[in-house]
Amino acid sequence: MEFKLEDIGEIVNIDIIKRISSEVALVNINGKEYLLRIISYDGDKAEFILGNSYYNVKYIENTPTHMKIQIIGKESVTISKYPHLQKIIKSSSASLVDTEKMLRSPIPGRVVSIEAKPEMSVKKGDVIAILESMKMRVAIKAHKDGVIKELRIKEGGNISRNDAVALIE
Amino acid sequence: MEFKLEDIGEIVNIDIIKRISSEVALVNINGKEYLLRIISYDGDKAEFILGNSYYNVKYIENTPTHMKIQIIGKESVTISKYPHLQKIIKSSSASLVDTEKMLRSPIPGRVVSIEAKPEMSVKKGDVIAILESMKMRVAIKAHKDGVIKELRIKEGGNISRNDAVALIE
Amino acid sequence: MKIKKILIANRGEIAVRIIRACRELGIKNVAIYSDDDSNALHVKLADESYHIGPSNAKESYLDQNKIIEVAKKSGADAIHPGYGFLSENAEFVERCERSSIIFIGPKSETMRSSGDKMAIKQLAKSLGIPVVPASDGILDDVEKAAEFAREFGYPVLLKSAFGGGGRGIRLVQNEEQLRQEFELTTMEAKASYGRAAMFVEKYFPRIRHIEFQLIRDMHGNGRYLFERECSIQRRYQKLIELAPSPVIDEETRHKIGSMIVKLADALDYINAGTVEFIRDENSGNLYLIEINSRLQVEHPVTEMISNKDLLKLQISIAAGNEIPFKQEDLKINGFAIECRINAEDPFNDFAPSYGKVNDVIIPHGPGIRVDTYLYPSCTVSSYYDSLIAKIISWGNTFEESRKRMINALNEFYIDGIITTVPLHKFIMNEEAFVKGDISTDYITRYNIIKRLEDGRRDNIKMYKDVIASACMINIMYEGRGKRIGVERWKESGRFLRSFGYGI
Amino acid sequence: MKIKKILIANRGEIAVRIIRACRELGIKNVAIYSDDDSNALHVKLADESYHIGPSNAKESYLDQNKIIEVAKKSGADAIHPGYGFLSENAEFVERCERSSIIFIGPKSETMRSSGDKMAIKQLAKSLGIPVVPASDGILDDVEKAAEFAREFGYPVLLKSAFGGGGRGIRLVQNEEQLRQEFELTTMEAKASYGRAAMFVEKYFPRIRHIEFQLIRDMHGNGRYLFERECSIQRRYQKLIELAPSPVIDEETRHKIGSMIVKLADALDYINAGTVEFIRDENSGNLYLIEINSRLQVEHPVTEMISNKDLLKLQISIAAGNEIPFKQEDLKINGFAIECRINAEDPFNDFAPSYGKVNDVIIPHGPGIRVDTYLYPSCTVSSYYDSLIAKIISWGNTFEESRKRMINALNEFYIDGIITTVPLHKFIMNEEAFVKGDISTDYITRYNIIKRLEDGRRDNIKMYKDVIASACMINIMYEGRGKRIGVERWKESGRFLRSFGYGI
Repeated sequence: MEFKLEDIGEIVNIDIIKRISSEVALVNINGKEYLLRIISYDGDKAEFILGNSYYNVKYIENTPTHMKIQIIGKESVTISKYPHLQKIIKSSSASLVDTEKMLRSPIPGRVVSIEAKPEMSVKKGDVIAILESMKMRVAIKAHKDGVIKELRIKEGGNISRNDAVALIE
Repeated sequence: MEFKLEDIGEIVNIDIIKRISSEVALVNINGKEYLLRIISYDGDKAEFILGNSYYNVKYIENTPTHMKIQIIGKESVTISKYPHLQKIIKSSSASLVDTEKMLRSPIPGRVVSIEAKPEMSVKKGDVIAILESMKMRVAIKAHKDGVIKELRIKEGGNISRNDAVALIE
Repeated sequence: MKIKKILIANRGEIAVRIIRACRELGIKNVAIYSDDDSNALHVKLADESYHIGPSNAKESYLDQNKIIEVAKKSGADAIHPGYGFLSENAEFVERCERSSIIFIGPKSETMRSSGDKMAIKQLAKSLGIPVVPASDGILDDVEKAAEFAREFGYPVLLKSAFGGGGRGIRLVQNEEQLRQEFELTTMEAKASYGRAAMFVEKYFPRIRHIEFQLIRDMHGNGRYLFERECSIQRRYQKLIELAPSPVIDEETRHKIGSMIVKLADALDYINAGTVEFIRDENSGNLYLIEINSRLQVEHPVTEMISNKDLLKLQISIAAGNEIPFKQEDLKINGFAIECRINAEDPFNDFAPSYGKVNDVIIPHGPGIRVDTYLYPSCTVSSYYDSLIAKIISWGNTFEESRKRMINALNEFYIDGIITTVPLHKFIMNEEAFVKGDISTDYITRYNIIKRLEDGRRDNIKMYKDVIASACMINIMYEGRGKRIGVERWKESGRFLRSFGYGI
Repeated sequence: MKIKKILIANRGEIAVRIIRACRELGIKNVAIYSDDDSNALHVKLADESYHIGPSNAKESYLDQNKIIEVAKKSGADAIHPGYGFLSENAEFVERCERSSIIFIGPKSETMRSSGDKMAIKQLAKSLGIPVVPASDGILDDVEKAAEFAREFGYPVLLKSAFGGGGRGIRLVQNEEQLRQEFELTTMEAKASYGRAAMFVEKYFPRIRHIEFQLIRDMHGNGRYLFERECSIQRRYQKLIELAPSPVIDEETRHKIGSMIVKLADALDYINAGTVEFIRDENSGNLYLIEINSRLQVEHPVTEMISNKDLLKLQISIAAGNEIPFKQEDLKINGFAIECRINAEDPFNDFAPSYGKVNDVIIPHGPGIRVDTYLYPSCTVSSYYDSLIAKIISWGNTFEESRKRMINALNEFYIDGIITTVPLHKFIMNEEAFVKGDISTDYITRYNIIKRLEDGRRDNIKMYKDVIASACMINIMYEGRGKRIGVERWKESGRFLRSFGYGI
């Protein structure tokens, strides 16, 4: 199997050399051999001992092509599955670009004010709305140049992380 | 509703006087009025504010006639539901007595030794088996006088709390 | 003790802290809570809890009417305000006074005078306490401004009396620039307010923030409980506090400490307070900037090195008792560090993070104390500030304290919320911090955020193998419809693992 | 420091404690674990973890071959044995010595001599340390026995050299009884062993158990870290420990402390150890009974009052370093209490309780430290002892420490396991305990278990209304097929409660 660690742009290979017992296997990671002992798995989390160290990993996001995981006590990482396959899809498909028109909120919060209007021209970095969350005010900024086609938020409303804010074309 | 607190042999009455909102009610407990605000309920646990104090209650055991609950941070209590109804059932039914022939283990553990044999006569308090658990040795004693009809445990085996140990008739 | 029941006009970790102090003193305690806090730890721990309104603080924790009403209804004879919310609101203190409820803090009158920064500086000056060199009061004349600037030496800060929160402050390098800026700023101010109203203040290129803990009782006994070093800040928010300060020697400590006790005498200041100073890193001189007339977030570091319980002292003083120790009985014992753990993402411009917490493991161990409102399955509300826990470490030396803090940060685990723990881990191991080379511009000067992000990339590289293993395990199970392959627990009391997927 | 990697030959809270010390010292650590412990906290926290065998300790934590093998495989240059298991096994120490692995504890030779109680008492006596008055060695002659008995005064204890664990000990009230019992006992012993082999020992009707903490390095520096009072016991198991002891004055502390340092010199004792004494409550005299050549469970109370880290000291001494402080540098600071929380049911003859822990909240707050292996969703194994947590409270005074302990006991919450917390709560509030009137028979003398049970009935009465409410809420939902009526959390970040059932 092959995974791409998006944050550092590196590809890592892992394969099972030998299954030793129901929970222990010998694996090859980037040419190096390790003993992998799985302690538990429950869909959201896995615990295992790799080499001789214990790890607890949480699967924060999981889509057919990407996942975001966190090694407990360490950083979280975004990973692409099947990186070669994706490259092919990406170059042949245009529909993916379409989703990039939507500005999404990077944080959850209450909409304090909306600084943009429909049909307004904006530049990348222009403030579209101000959210309040945990006594902090955070600006949501345009992710690209374009014209506001639609505003999906209203003042005083609550939005979640990744909720649609505005369609910019 | 009426409940009997087995540990102290007292009966307590509770009734709803008035429902104030979806989560708040005025109740009457043994003649005294209280405001009851329910915060959460999930089958095993309930959180509520009675009067003006917060309580967190765990339902440890729950059968159609009995329950054992624990107020978190306080003692656990065994309660009979419908105590009047039960009294009638108890006096008219003999089948309940039957279950009392079975000696059950008060604790979980490993069977270190079995001190009784089938067809042996035992007196209440005689040691039937020795369990080991958490480096402690605990004797399981006969709960009544009688003859051992059957032994349900074997040396070296693990048993859980309330598991059958021996049938004494 | 004439206080029998205390209403806690606050939430979060400080409410929990106050409940613990009440219990030690055998005083009943009353919690209040908003909608979002109905499941909060302070509600669970308090003797009594009253719902006080919607989540918005204006309609709950800041609603003076409701709070006074609950105090009366519950029979509370005192109110502890914690920090933030109504803790420095002189009007609220006055209302408590009128309602014959003991406010655990200074009198309303003292709170008003402590709140007037100009007046406090004047008073301090008259007592011989150094304050930041500045023009005496408001200037409307550019010649006077230039005169002061010459006296202090350039650069200087030119400040508008009508500014606030960083607005209307200009750093001025020479007289020409001073005259230009004075014109510009006074024009704006005159248009709005009818007069120029400017100050000139000496500028220090590099400062530390050092504050002294003060307590004083109704019988005129004032004590200082040493100082805290709060220089590690990000955008004027304190991140890490130390006690004692590594740059304050015994002589300075005693000199400044004695001075602030005199200042408290002059104000007839009662209860706990903090006198804030800046320290010019060139000269090593301290200059008073303001008084905070409440308990500070960072009070635990003082508690750790003085072995005094500030909360219990606050309550005891409010009840009219004398402080039960003399100044000379106080000795600094060891070294304490506090890390403020915020629910913010240090890798995403400190964006707030809130919601349901699944699991949480609060660190423990020798010298570790954690003040927090977190517990498994609690929630972090978006309505209140992002401080979720304070990890405090104590050691005989800075090094021991620092190493224990690193242990604790490594053990801290929370699932569901993003926190600033990685930032604290980075700083605890950062060279300048370890050497004690800190100042209020530490975070920018040493490029901490950027280096933290670079460190993250290095960490990811280091754990490539672990990440690959985790991905592989997940994909194996996803392929089988997310079935759970590892049974965790059986009644027999043992882990039985039946690993369904053939790896 | 010549130690780079330590294998921890233990489990549970002490393994976690050792990991924390290693991390503070920058030493890598290696955990070992049995089947039942594969999910244990020490495995999660350690740098490396090795599976070592089945749950049964004989095949894992007591298997010397496997442990030495893992030490070699992992490249550990030292082994910390914790307490229990192999911690006082001289043979294991010897094997470590032969394998050139540093055993963190005394040398095998010292461990053997410390383990011989008779020899230790002789040595102690020769150094002027008081030991329990007893016949000099073994007696085969009843006349000699009677002579000693007359010397000590009746009653006396008559002990068989072949007994052990309470067997072969008789309390004898007068000479007639002594002669009778001597005949009877020697007859049995002669039949089995060919000789009488009896001791006569002075009997004390009421005693305290007081122990002194000792450390000594390879350079001949010995220090005592004051004493612990461990009198509160149930069936010879310590329940609660205090430091310092309320009955030891500064003079006695220094006198006994200096004596045990001399004893350690005589034994060339290296590392941490404990010298146990009994205190005759009539005379107030202390008598040495034995040496424990390991770290004790209750070491944290000493750490709290001395501000020294015994684990770090142990490792440092084992690495050949000198103890970095003098005896006169040590001062007692405040008062500490430890409650041992066991997974046992105090209302059911202390029956063991184990299995999966669902939720657990470990207390925190000023002066509170908890050493534990518990975390949410962990499991308590039936294979090992029932100690699941040690709550340690510190205060400036006994009272402050006691009140903080009560706070912590009230905050401790565990779901899935029954614990001895109610017993500790009872004792912390019990009159005789509060007054300091304790002794090894405290639990029986003050009828604690019975009174605890009576208190439980009172509590149930007090909470009748709460119990009724809980029952009603449950029945309401049961009637609707257990459907969950209260939604807890919505993405919006607020609790929304839709209460389905019409109350």
